[in-house]
Order: sequence, then structure tokens, then C-alpha cells
Amino acid sequence: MALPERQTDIGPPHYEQFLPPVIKKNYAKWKYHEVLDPGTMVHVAESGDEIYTVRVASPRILATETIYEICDLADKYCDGYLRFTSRNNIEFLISDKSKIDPLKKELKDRKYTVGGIGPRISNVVHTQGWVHCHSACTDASGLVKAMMDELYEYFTEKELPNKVRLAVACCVNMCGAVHCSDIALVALHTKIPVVDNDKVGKMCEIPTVVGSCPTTAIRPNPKEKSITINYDKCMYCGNCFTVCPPISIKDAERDGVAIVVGGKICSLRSDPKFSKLAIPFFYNEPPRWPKIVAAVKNILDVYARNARKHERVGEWIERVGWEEFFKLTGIEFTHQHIDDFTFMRDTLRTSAAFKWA
Amino acid sequence: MALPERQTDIGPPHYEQFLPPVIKKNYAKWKYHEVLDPGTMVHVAESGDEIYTVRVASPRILATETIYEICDLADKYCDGYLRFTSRNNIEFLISDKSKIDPLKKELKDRKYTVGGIGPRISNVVHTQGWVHCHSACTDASGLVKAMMDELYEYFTEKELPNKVRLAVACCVNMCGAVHCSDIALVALHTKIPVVDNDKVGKMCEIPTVVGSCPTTAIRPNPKEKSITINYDKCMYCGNCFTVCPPISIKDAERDGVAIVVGGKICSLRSDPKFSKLAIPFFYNEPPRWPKIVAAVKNILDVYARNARKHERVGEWIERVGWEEFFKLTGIEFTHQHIDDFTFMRDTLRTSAAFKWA
Amino acid sequence: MSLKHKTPMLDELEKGPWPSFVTEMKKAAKKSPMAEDGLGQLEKSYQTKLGYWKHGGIVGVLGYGGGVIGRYSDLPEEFPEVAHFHTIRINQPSGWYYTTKALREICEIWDRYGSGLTNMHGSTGDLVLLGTNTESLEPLFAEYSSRGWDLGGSGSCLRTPSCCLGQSRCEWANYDTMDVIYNLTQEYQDELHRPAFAYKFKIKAAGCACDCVASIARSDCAIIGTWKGDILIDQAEVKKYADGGMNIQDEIVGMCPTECVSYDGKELKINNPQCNRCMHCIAKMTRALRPSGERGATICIGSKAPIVVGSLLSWVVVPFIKVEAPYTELKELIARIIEWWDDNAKPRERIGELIEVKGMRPFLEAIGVPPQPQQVKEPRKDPFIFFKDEDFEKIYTKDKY
Amino acid sequence: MSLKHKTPMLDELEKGPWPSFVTEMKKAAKKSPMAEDGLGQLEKSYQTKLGYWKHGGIVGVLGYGGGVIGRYSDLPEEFPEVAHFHTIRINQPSGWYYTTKALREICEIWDRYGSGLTNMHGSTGDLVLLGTNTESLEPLFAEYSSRGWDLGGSGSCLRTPSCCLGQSRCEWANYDTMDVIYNLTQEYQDELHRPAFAYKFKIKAAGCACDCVASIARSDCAIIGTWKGDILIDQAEVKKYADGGMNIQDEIVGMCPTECVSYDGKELKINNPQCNRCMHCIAKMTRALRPSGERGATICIGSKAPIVVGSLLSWVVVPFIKVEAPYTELKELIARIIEWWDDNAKPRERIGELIEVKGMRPFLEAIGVPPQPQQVKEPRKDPFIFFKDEDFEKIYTKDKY
Ligand code: SRM
Ligand code: SRM
Ligand code: SRM
Ligand code: SRM
Ligand code: SF4
Ligand code: SF4
Ligand code: SF4
Ligand code: SF4
Ligand code: SF4
Ligand code: SF4
Ligand code: SF4
Ligand code: SF4
Repeated sequence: MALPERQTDIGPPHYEQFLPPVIKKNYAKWKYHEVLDPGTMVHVAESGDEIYTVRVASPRILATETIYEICDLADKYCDGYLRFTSRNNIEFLISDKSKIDPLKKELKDRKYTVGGIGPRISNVVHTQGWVHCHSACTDASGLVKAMMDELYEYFTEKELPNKVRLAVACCVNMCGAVHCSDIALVALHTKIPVVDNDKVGKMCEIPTVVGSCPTTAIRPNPKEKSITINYDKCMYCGNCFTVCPPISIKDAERDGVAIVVGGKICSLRSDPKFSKLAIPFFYNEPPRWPKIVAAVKNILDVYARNARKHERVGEWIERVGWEEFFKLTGIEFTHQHIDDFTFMRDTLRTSAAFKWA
Repeated sequence: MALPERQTDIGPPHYEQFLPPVIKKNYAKWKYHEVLDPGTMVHVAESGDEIYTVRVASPRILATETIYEICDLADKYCDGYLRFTSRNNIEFLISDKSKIDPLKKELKDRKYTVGGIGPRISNVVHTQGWVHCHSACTDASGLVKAMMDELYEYFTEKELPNKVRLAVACCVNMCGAVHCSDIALVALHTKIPVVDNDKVGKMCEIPTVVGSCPTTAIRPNPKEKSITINYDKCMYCGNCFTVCPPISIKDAERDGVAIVVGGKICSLRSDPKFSKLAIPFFYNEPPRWPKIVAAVKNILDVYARNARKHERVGEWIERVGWEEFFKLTGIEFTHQHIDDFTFMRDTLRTSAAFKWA
Repeated sequence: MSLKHKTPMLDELEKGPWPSFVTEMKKAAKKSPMAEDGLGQLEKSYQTKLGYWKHGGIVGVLGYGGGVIGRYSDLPEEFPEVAHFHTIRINQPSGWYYTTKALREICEIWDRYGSGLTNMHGSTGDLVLLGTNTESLEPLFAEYSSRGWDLGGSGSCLRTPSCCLGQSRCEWANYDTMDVIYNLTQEYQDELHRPAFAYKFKIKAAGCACDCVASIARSDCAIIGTWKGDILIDQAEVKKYADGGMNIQDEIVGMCPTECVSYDGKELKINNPQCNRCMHCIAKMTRALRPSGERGATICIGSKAPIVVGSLLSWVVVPFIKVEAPYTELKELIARIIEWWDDNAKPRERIGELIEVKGMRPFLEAIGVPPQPQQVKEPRKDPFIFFKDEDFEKIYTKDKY
Repeated sequence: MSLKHKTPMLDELEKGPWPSFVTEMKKAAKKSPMAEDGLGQLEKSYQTKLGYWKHGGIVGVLGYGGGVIGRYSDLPEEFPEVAHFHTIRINQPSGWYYTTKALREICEIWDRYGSGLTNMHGSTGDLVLLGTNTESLEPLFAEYSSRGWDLGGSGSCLRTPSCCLGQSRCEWANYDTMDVIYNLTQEYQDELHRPAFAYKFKIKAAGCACDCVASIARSDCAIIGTWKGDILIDQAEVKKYADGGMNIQDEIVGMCPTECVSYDGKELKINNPQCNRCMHCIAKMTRALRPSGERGATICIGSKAPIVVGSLLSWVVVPFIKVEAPYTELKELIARIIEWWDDNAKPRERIGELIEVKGMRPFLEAIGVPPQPQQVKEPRKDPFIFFKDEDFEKIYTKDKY
């Protein structure tokens, strides 16, 4: 079959063609919304028109087969309109109120998971992991699945004090927004890279490699026409490996996962916050990483029990203090928790006032 | 006259010999205190014993003649006991209540200034200035005198929302605790140093000089056996001058004074805070620096009018926001206010929530 | 049809109620040998706790420098079908809205040339097609582009811009995020497809301070909607919230960061000049409160992931800018921002890192924005102040400070 | 007697109500030609807006390396009497308590050999004698030391330690600041008088979180009193404050940073386990509230002035330590702190700067203090975490995290 003629630089299709008529009509004229249940909300326009949204969980990796099925549902109940959210959920956009319940019923029958709206957990922003990335220290999709099986009811039903945003990044490049999440996992290397001197000399520019290291752990090794890494200074960020592939940093037994908590993105109430280290290291335990899942669950439960309504995880911790966070969660405080990098000044305590815990 | 025999490493005299008997008796057994008026307070011991303190302002530079006079007063009213405070005031320690009023009367007659206790201004922590330091960009004592003449009633009478700690440093070495004061002056150079190439080569170690510059503005100048300073990188800290005298940084027309505000030391209510830049530069205008004095007065007045009871300057500003501070004081916000040094990350705004002002 | 590889570990991840990516991979594997070997290699990773992908490699389509992430297996003998396993980034439509017709078309093409696996969506926003070989790239591009779909960004270029759904369904959007992103994407086609920058540059647009697209944390240039004007109060609706069980004192008054809301049990009051527009009260009482007055956006610059000196959040650079079609002011501003960065950055230096190196002043001066207190949480804490000669003439000779 | 130099500018500073340093200088000038020329040179500085002191110079007394700041005039011809104008730092007594007898003695000696000008006191705490010449140094030292006064520190040494008046007159002191400082000063005589450190090291002791000696901002090692136990409440006294017009709700409850005080108009309650011991409530209601239980101190390390990378405040290193005579535990701790610093610091590197370079871990390990949440405002924000092999054995193999 002959290929059609290619075009270049046309950009994405105009969004308008994908908008349901009720949205086109009431564009920029919405008045309010209401969350009807954990998976359903309605937006009401100045005109009185309404659009209903039913949100469905997605594993983000979708086979085309599943997308066809979703399309079938959208055709049947939504006049062929749907969207995805910034956290990779699927949203069915319903103009005809009477179709909500039938849609939900069919979704249930087909084992889709409805939920994620309002003060609860939504989908987990995550990354490629072993599925596709050369840089991964773990598998993101597997961690998400294991975690969400355990936290399932917080997506489908249970309320929390506020939204809790989870994320997983499979290396410190952090494609997955882990740096500002309520609770997140970030995978780490914890061993200094192994240098293949022969190849480094041939494949990489030594000054670039030396310059890539944020802690100046790398020195040229003129004898070998390669580089050497200072054991005491390397903190395994992998940046040298990114710029020079023969520097190998993967290690089956010492790649693992840290848990960070207390980040946030919106400016409501308090400024956006970075996530902070809660637990420095877990070994990879595929396929279900049970210790990590239990630790996340524990943190979430402690938050749910202790935070005030509308308080995000980070807001709650800042109110009670990190001393209290470690006490309440039973997490051990280690040398790893004390910043020795760029935020050190910012994070060391400079006050005689603190809690004993 | 033959000299007495010198001793070494004897350390300071034991404090006990200088304590009034009532203090010795009630040492570590004080129960409470009360501020009776801006210059007088009483401390009451568990035993019921009392010690009265009358606080008197000092210019810190004291001629022995004045000290003799103070001693005469202390002999007359305090059984020969007195002390100085950490902010360089003189404290008369009175065990006999009936002597308070006569002491105060005599102090008044002799033109001493009584005050500084409680929620008001106390003495100004300051440094040597032109009186004694080679590094000075201004005269600290003169600034203090000019400022305190204007703020006098805040020492002797008027209440403020809380203590307001003033300080003056005559260069960025900041011997005067300016970095954590409610309102403070710090003197600055604002021109890059002039290098005496001949002398630098002879008197200084070039690598030390190069290394002394925090912004890497200094490069070796092998041709001249000296150094060169990069105009664009130098921010006039004077550190090169400290390690190498032939680098001269004083400049009569461009040495001046900045005002910083909002610092605090104690941990009450909020963490200790650094002072932040309020006004980046004033020319030196001896003997009375009228613009600086007016600017300090303005900030103090705005604080006095707007802060809540017990709020320190920095606490008030943090509550209302710096946008509001600049609006209320009418101070212009300039490029100089935006940190471009080590605290940059810490101070740039990372939130969509702020006030228009 | 049974699959080529045994996957006992991955099978564990088909259990449990949350939708399983393994199930998705198996679905695809039934139709695609690529997906089948992808699954096999993944199982091996689960067994050994190691990834088996090589370190990139440059592949692409003619005339473009990005849009495809080259990926090769380390174990091409064991998993020949994923010897190549490139991903394709398709520039998503604003707000991730689709019709089923469009989605089906995308899938049908993908089934013909690729693994049948997708990411809906990538974390920059693209519609990611997961796994194909080098030969299929040109045909795929011909098929997609002829139907109106173009590639997204990868490499040192303008990355695919993205936005929250904004005015399409949200009552709080202060400007038309979807239209702005559509327009900017069209404007920057060349910069998006032909990496010529020092490093990546990301733009994200959120309609309000809720920032539902994480712009302040994940884009070099965040456009965040805001307003200048009072919050209008519908007291009848306030009463309904109170009657409905809301504890207005604790949930609204007590949580307003500027202490500017008060409530006497009857009437809600807002001290508008003190409000910092954080959106909390509006978000939690959407029927009762709404912004009024002039609408526009705050531009924040510089956020990025932690490599290599710790994460950055974006910094407020332009507190307020009007955002109205044809977006001339906004486009000119962004052009100046990118130009300054591109002129000054070293390779692999993001704009936030560059500003850290140079300081805000040269940046603000280059883009023509004056210093304003809104740009800082607090003024500088050290006395190491840089002056230019002209500052003395301009500012410090005035009688006033 | 009229003075040698006209001082029209300085004369302006004799006006006004605040005590005038010019008047002091004139008083001294009448007796001392040194003070007279000092005044003259100062007037010249006021006229020209420039200082006229040379860049230091090393002078001192036999066997000591510090305690005297050498100072020479740039204009020795114009002001010959201040060709030398050194200052002498006399180690003040703890708490700056004096008898008139002691003070007079100090002054009499000073009148004989020096300018008659003093600083009561210097900002490190010393009694500073302002201006003498090189020949007078040995006689001065003989006179002072024979009468029980020793020199304070200058140069790269342990600087003169200082303290708030503590238990001598203050109800809040959690330990005996004056005794601790006396003991430490005696312990470290050699380190104080013979600069052998990399740079200066300052110790300051405050009896409570009011920190009346600015230890957390101005000393490398701050000893700040604290307690472990409840705040005791005398409700009758609370009532008196209320009756006296205190708005307990606004002034106490509303200002407690941990929200652990409550007041129902009758009874004040404190949720003690949540209290961070900030001292606010106690300070503002001293008759009603007082700490109880175990007393001791928090050790904070590292503060300094801004040169060269911005000021530091001291960091909590040891949240709680007992401080009881003979202070063995405290002394050993300080010895380990100074030893680690001295072993590792480059010239002119303060301990705070060194910790920034090395990280907290090597420091804490060297001084034998475990990591504790009290040491941080918040845990690290980046994922660049350093591990030692033994960490994996010790911590991460446990079933519990
Ligand atoms: C596919 C995607 C993850 C995903 O599963 O969604 C992704 C995947 C990769 N990212 Fe990313 N990044 C993706 C979004 C992000 C984000 C999030 C965002 O854009 O909102 C970030 C954090 C924000 C930021 O830009 O800082 C991100 C920060 C990085 C970094 C660190 C960049 C930095 O300046 O710190 C790298 C490293 C690099 O560029 O060398 C990186 C590099 C990579 C590479 C290309 C790995 C590499 O070193 O070559 C990954 C290819 C994976 C693969 O084989 O498919 N990726 N990357 C996301 C893009 C999909 C899309 O186009 O929609
Ligand atoms: C659909 C979506 C935008 C899109 O274009 O895709 C969206 C939609 C809405 N957001 Fe959002 N938000 C969406 C991602 C986000 C994000 C980004 C993220 O999570 O990565 C944030 C920032 C999170 C953070 O701060 O870390 C976000 C923070 C908010 C907030 C602030 C919550 C808070 O109080 O801290 C609100 C206001 C609220 O919930 O009261 C909000 C409110 C809303 C409202 C109610 C706005 C409206 O009136 O329509 C929408 C439904 C809320 C809900 O799901 O409960 N949305 N929202 C995104 C749905 C993601 C998902 O599938 O769950
Ligand atoms: C006399 C005194 C100021 C005063 O008027 O009170 C003083 C005076 C000098 N200080 Fe200081 N410092 C004095 C307390 C301080 C303090 C405050 C404190 O100790 O609480 C500080 C800030 C705290 C700190 O240590 O960081 C201080 C931080 C400095 C610095 C900056 C050190 C740093 O690490 O950043 C220098 C520069 C240097 O050491 O080269 C300095 C250097 C100097 C020199 C020696 C100037 C020099 O470069 O050689 C000054 C001699 C002035 C003179 O000619 O008399 N002085 N210096 C104070 C000592 C009196 C005393 O012994 O009681
Ligand atoms: C005498 C002195 C200690 C000494 O050994 O010399 C002292 C003595 C007292 N201080 Fe202080 N403080 C002294 C310097 C300080 C300093 C250090 C400084 O200013 O450099 C501070 C830290 C200032 C800061 O935070 O920036 C200080 C912060 C306090 C506070 C906390 C104030 C607040 O709420 O922020 C209190 C409590 C209070 O005032 O309620 C306090 C309370 C007290 C009490 C009431 C303690 C007591 O029960 O005896 C004493 C009388 C207070 C008064 O003057 O109003 N003292 N006090 C110092 C007098 C200096 C002077 O002449 O003015
Ligand atoms: S976070 Fe790291 S491993 Fe994961 S997709 Fe991004 S670059 Fe790859
Ligand atoms: S992994 Fe990071 S810290 Fe270690 S040598 Fe490589 S670049 Fe440096
Ligand atoms: S602040 Fe500077 S000028 Fe003033 S005494 Fe200290 S070193 Fe000298
Ligand atoms: S004054 Fe400071 S910034 Fe300028 S050259 Fe000297 S050391 Fe560097
Ligand atoms: S960012 Fe604001 S405007 Fe955009 S969807 Fe979220 S709440 Fe609505
Ligand atoms: S938007 Fe935020 S700051 Fe403004 S009134 Fe509402 S809660 Fe307060
Ligand atoms: S620091 Fe505390 S103990 Fe010492 S004088 Fe001040 S209030 Fe009293
Ligand atoms: S000491 Fe501070 S934290 Fe503790 S109860 Fe009093 S005000 Fe609250």
C-alpha cells in the first residue's frame, strides 16, 4: 500500500474539533462544579447547561485493544467524546445525564475502576522503568500497580483530608514529578559506577564527563585515557553515565527505592513545596515490593488520622513538625535524612525551639 | 616605678566576687521579674528577696572619667555593684528599694539616659568604624548617635509592639550582629578595588588572593606579577583587601550604608531570622546622615503602627508579606533586593500566590 | 494463543483490583511479536532486577531532529523483536481531548507498524507510542502527519507544550489555556522539531493557582492564570455551605494564609487588598466565591528535575500579563526569554540553572521586566550587593530612598 | 584646656539627648594626647569620608599570640600620637558584673598607659581598651595580670567566651551560664592566648531560648538552655494577667507557634508534648508559667558573619545535654568538636563553613552524636543520597524501615 504524503510542522490538530458540543457552547462560561461521588462530577455553566464527567483509572500503558474498547464506551454513552487527565486518567464526558448510571454499570462489569475525584488519591504520575528506559533503577509500572492495589479504596471511595498526589520516578532524572508530590517513590543507584576504561577513552569526551559530576568526584585518568571516580564524593546520581554510556551504574543488588513525602504543586494555602526524604532506601523486591507498599500505606494512614481537613501531607507535617512526623510514623531518622547537598543551609535547624518527640 | 610581676593564663577573675550579696544568696532561685518603668525592673526570688535594676544608656565608647563617675554612683546607691549588658548598657543593681528614686534623680541631673527595658529600643550593638578600624566604610558610633537622638523616646518611654534590636556594622565583616537585627545598618563599598600591582606582587601570595574572592572575580595577572579583578563579577566584599592590603577598596564617594530589616535572634514564636535588605544604599553624610536616620525612623514608625502586640519586625513583615512592607514604607524595590548570591534559591518566589500591593 | 515467554513474576501483577499494565502488555503481545518480546524482556528484568535497554541512540524521521526516542535491547538475541524498540511522541491536542474517531485512527496506524502499546500520556504531555523499529518510522510519520498529527519534542528543543483543560470545563480558568498552548505550539514548530537549543525547554499553562498541570514544578516556563480584582461573594451560597455542614471558621477562615477572610456566622467577608489569590477559599466554596476584575497570568520561570544541583520550582518573573488572542505580548515575552537563554546557556544548562549562574538582573533586563517585590519571597539576606554605575545616578541621588 | 584640633563636624554629635561618644573622646582628650590625636584623625575622617587606619600589623605581649589588635595611623605626621593606636582586649568577667573597686583599678592603669578610652564592651564580650602604643603593652599586661586580669582572644584562636547573666538574676536560666563560661575559659587558656587554630572559634552561652547573648547568631558554638518537662501553670497568676488587661487569646494562645495553648476565659491549658519550648508564653506571663523537669542545654554549631558566602545561623547538633558542674560531658563534647574542626579546616575556614563542605555526617560521627530529627527543619529535598556500605547492613536489611 502506498504511503500517504507526509506533511511537516503542522503541529497538533486544533482542539476544538474534539470538544463535545456542550463544552463548545459554554466555553469559558462555567459557573461551578460539584463532586457527586468519587468518580463523578458535574460542571454547570452560566447558561444552566451541564457536563458530567466520569473518571476512570488507567494503567497508562494501554494496549490499542483497550483503547478501542474505551472508544466503544465513549461512542455508546458520550457521543464519541472523551479526554485524558494530566494524571493519565480517562474522563468520559457525558452530556446526557441519563447515561451516567448505565455507563458506570458497564464500566463496572468490564472491571474498570471508577474514582479519583475529590479529596482522595488519584492516579500515580510515573515513568518508563524497566519497560522502556535505559536509565531505570526499578520498574515504575510495577511499583504503581502494587501500591494502588493496596491503596485502591482511597481511589474508589474513602475520603482523605485533601488530595494526595502520588508519583514514581525510576531514576533521579525524575521524569515523574516526584519532587513535588505528597508521597512519592524515587529509584536510586547506591553504588559508584564501574568505569570501562577502554570504551570511555574511545566513546566519551573526558572534559564533558569530568564536568558532568555535580560533586566533582570525577578526575581525568590520563594514564588510562579515561577517568577515575572518587569513592568518597560520589552519590550515585548517574549523570556521568548519562553523558558517557560506558560508565555503568546499574547494580542488581544495590539499586533500590526511596520514599519522599510532603511536596505539593498548587499555591492554595501554602507555597508549592518540594518533597522531602522519608525513607532513604528499600531493596528492589519485584514483583510486589511489599515493604515499600506497606511503608506508603503507613504514611498515608498516619496522615489520614492526624491531618486537619484540607491539609495536604506537607502542610500537616509542617504544622506538627518533622520530629512529630518521624515519631508518629515510626520511621527511623538516619544520616541520609540530613541534607549534605545544595539545600543543606535551607534545611538544617537554626532554632532552639523544637519538639522532643 | 617597678612593674608588678606578670602572670599568664590566669583567665578572667571569678565572677562571684563581683556579685551583690542578694544575688549570691538567691543565685538560681529567682522566681519572676517585673518591668516597673522603661528603665527599672525588679527580680523577685523564691525567698521573697528583691533586686532592682536601673538601666542606663551608654555610648559604649567610655572615657575613664565617665567610668569613675559611674562608679561613684554605684558606690552611693548600689554598694559598689554594677554590670554591663550584652547590648552595652550600664545596669545599676540596687538591693535597697529606697535608693531607686534618688539614683534616678541623680542620673537625670547628670544627664544620663535611663531606659531600654521592655518592649522598646535598647542600645545599638555596633562596631569600631572610623574610630579604630582599617576596614570601615563609615563611622559606627556617629551613625548610632545620630539615629538614637532621633529615636530617643523609644528608649526612654514609648512602647513598641516588642523589643526592636538595632545594630550598626561598619563593613561587611559585620562585627555588629547586623545579620540578625530588627533594623540595622551595614556599611558597604560599592566600587571595585584598586590594585597596586607593584605592592601586591611583593606583599601578597597570589593564590591566596585569588582564592579569597567568593565570586571568582580575581584572576592572576602573571605579566604584572599581580592580579586583575573582573568588573562584572566583583561585588565589593573587600575580602581580597583583608588578605592583601595593597588592594585598596575605600572610596570616599562610593562608600555608603545599606539598611537591613526583619532579623531576630531569640526562638520565641518564630525561628531566628536573618535581616533582609530594605534599602540598598545611602551615601555617607556625616556627621548626621539625615537620610538614613529618616529612613530608619520611617520603618520603625510603620512597624509601630501596623504590627500586632509581641510581633517583632520580621514577624510582622512575614505575616503581611514583603510586597506589603515595600508598599507601606514607600521604599522602592530595586535589582539589588533580589538575591544573586548564596541565598538566591531560598529567596526567589516560587508560588503563584502573592499580593499586588 | 499462548505467549512465547513464561512470565511468572509479571503474572503476579495481574492480580489485585487496580488496572494492570501487564494485562495490557499481554493484550498487545497477542497481536504483536514486539510486545511479546517486550514482555519477555521485562519479565527478565523482574527476575534479575536489572534493566536491559541500551543507552539511547539517535533515530528519527527525515527533516526532524526529535520526536522519537531511540531504544535498543541489550539482549537482541534473546529478544530479537525488541532489538529496536523506539518510542514515538505524538503531539497531543490541547487538554487531551479526543474523539473516538481520532483515537481509533491513531490506534489503527499504530497496530500496523508498532507494538500496539501506548502511554496515554507521557509525563510531558505527548501521546506516546511505545515500541517500534527503525524502518517503520518514516511510514508511521507519513501516516500520522497526513492525517493531521505531528510529532512532539525530544532532545534539546522546545518540548511539547501542555495545559490544563482550562476554560473548556473549569470555572476558575483566568485565560484560555488550551488556545494559548495551541497557538504557542504552532508558533514554535521549528524549535520543537529541530533541536537547536542548549537543552530542553518546557512550557506549561495552568488556568489558575491550582496548577492542575504542575507547571510551576515541571516547566521552564509556567503560565499560571490569575486576576486583579475582588473575590465576589454570594452570601446565599455561603449559607448553603454552612447549612450543608461546612465549618467555615476552620475550613475557610482558619486556612486563609493571609488571614483576610472573616465570618460572623452570617456573613463572609474578604479583605481583598490583603488576599494573595491562593485560591483556597474559592476552591472549597466554588458556588459562593468567584474572582472578578482583570484577568491574566503570572509567568514563572525555571523549574526542573533534580539533576544535577537539586530540583527547582519556577520563579515568579512577570507577576501579571494579559493573555488575550492573538497573544502578541505573551509571545514576544516568551521569545525574549528563550532568546536570552539560548544566547547564554552552556550545553545541557536549563534556564533556571542559567539564571542561578547569572543572577536575575541580567535576565530581567534582557527581557525588559522591572524588579518587583512579587518576584521574591524576601529580599536578599547578605550584604554582597552588586551595583552598576547608572544605579547611582538613577536611584540613590534621589532625596527619597 | 582647649584641644589641639578643631572638630566642627564631630561637635555636631555632641548635640541631642543620646549620650555622645564625642563627649567621651573629648573627656579623654583633655587628659591624653593620644585621645586628642584620635579625635583629630576622626574629625578628618568625617571631613573626607575616609578612614585613616593602616591594615593591622602584629603586636602583642610576650608569650601570647593574641589579645592586642595592632593599629597604625596612615597619617602619623599629622597625628603623631596615634601613629600606634592598638586596642587591648581584657577578658571580661562572666555576665559583665563588676565592683566599682575592680573597675576603678582597670581605669587607673589604663589612664597611666593608654588613651583613657574604652569600649564597655566589645561585641565578642571583651572589655576593650581603645588605643595605646607598642611600648606600653608589656607594662600594661604586667599591671593587669598581676591584679588578676588576663587578655581576651584575637586572631585564629578560641575567642573570649561570653554568656548572658543566667541564674544570677534571671528566673528562666536552665543552667549556670556564668559558671560554665568561667570554667570553659579557664580550661582553654592556651587555645585562647596562642592562636593555633585554622581561624577564630567563638563560644557563647545563653540560659534559655531568649538567647540574650545572641549565641545562635554570633558564636561557632552556642550553648542554649532548655528543659524536658511540662510547663507548670499557676492559674491564679493567669487570672491576674487577664484582670490586668492581657488579651490572653491574642497574645498567648494566638501566638503559640505550635498551637498548644488554649484558654477558655478561666483556665489556661498547655498541650505539653506538642510544645517546642519557644519561651513565648513563659516570657510574656512569667509569674504564671515556668518550666519543670530535667534541665540542660541545646548545642548549636556554626554561626558566623557573612564573609564570604553569606551569614550562617548555628545549627542544632546536640538537642539536649546535661550541664552540671564539673561539666565533664560538655567539655568533652566541645573538645571533640574543636578537634574535628581543627583537624580538617583550611586556613580561615570557620566550623560552619567546614560542615557545609563536608556534610553533617562526618562531623556527627566524629563527635559521636547520632542523627536526630531535631537537627533539621526538614529532611533533604534531593535524591542525591550518600550511603556507606555498613548502612545497608545496619539499617536497610531490617524488616522495619
Ligand atoms: C517518556 C518520559 C517519561 C514517561 O514515562 O512519561 C520521559 C522519558 C525520559 N526522560 Fe524525561 N521523560 C518524560 C518527562 C520528563 C519530565 C516531566 C515533564 O516533562 O513534565 C521531567 C521533569 C521535568 C524537567 O524537565 O526537568 C523529565 C526529566 C528528565 C531529565 C532531567 C532533565 C533535567 O534537566 O534535570 C532527563 C535527563 C536528560 O535529559 O538527559 C530525562 C531523560 C529522559 C530519557 C530521554 C532518558 C535519557 O536519559 O535519555 C527518558 C526516555 C525514556 C524512554 O526510553 O522512553 N528526563 N522528563 C516523559 C516524556 C513523555 C512525553 O513526551 O510526554
Ligand atoms: C482534570 C484535571 C486537569 C486536567 O486538565 O487534566 C484537574 C481538574 C480539576 N482540578 Fe485539579 N485537576 C488535575 C490535576 C491537578 C494537579 C496536577 C497533578 O496532580 O499533577 C494539581 C496539583 C496538585 C498539587 O498541588 O500537588 C491539582 C490541584 C487541584 C486543587 C488543589 C488541591 C488542594 O487543595 O491542595 C484543586 C482544588 C480542590 O481540589 O479543591 C483542584 C480542582 C480541580 C477541579 C475541581 C477544577 C474544576 O473546577 O473543574 C477539577 C476536578 C478536581 C478533581 O479531580 O477532584 N485541582 N489538580 C487534572 C486531573 C488529574 C487526575 O486525573 O487526577
Ligand atoms: C572589636 C570588635 C568590634 C567592636 O567594636 O566590638 C571587632 C573588631 C574587628 N573585627 Fe570582628 N570584632 C568584634 C566582634 C566580631 C563579631 C561579633 C561577635 O563576636 O559576637 C563578629 C561576627 C561574628 C563572627 O565571628 O562571625 C565579627 C566578625 C569579624 C570578621 C568576619 C569573620 C567571619 O568569619 O566572617 C572579621 C574578618 C576577619 O577575621 O578577617 C573581623 C575582623 C575584625 C578586625 C580584627 C578587623 C580586621 O580585619 O583585622 C576588627 C578590628 C577593629 C579594631 O581595629 O579595633 N570580625 N567580629 C569586636 C571584638 C571585641 C571583643 O573582643 O569583644
Ligand atoms: C540584660 C540582658 C542579658 C545580659 O546578660 O546582658 C537581658 C535581660 C533580659 N532579657 Fe533579654 N537581655 C539582653 C539581651 C537580649 C538579646 C540579645 C541582643 O539583643 O543582642 C535578645 C535577643 C534579641 C533578638 O531576638 O533579636 C534578648 C531577647 C529577649 C526576649 C525575647 C523577646 C521577644 O519576644 O522576641 C525576652 C523575653 C521578653 O522580652 O518577653 C527577654 C527577656 C529578658 C529578661 C526579662 C529576662 C529576665 O527575666 O530577667 C531580662 C530583662 C529584659 C529587658 O531588658 O527587657 N530577652 N535579650 C541583655 C540586655 C541587653 C540590653 O541592654 O538591652
Ligand atoms: S525517571 Fe529515569 S529511568 Fe525513568 S523514564 Fe525518566 S530517565 Fe528513564
Ligand atoms: S554518579 Fe554522579 S556523583 Fe557519581 S561520579 Fe557519576 S556524576 Fe559524579
Ligand atoms: S565591622 Fe568591619 S569595619 Fe567595623 S570593626 Fe568589624 S571589621 Fe572593622
Ligand atoms: S572585593 Fe570581594 S568580590 Fe571584589 S574582587 Fe575582592 S574579594 Fe572579589
Ligand atoms: S489549573 Fe485552575 S483553571 Fe486549570 S483545571 Fe485546574 S482549577 Fe481549572
Ligand atoms: S484566595 Fe486565599 S488568600 Fe485570598 S481570601 Fe481566599 S483563602 Fe485567603
Ligand atoms: S537568655 Fe534566658 S536565661 Fe539568659 S538572661 Fe536571657 S532570658 Fe534569662
Ligand atoms: S513555650 Fe512556646 S510552644 Fe510552648 S506552649 Fe509556650 S508559646 Fe507554645
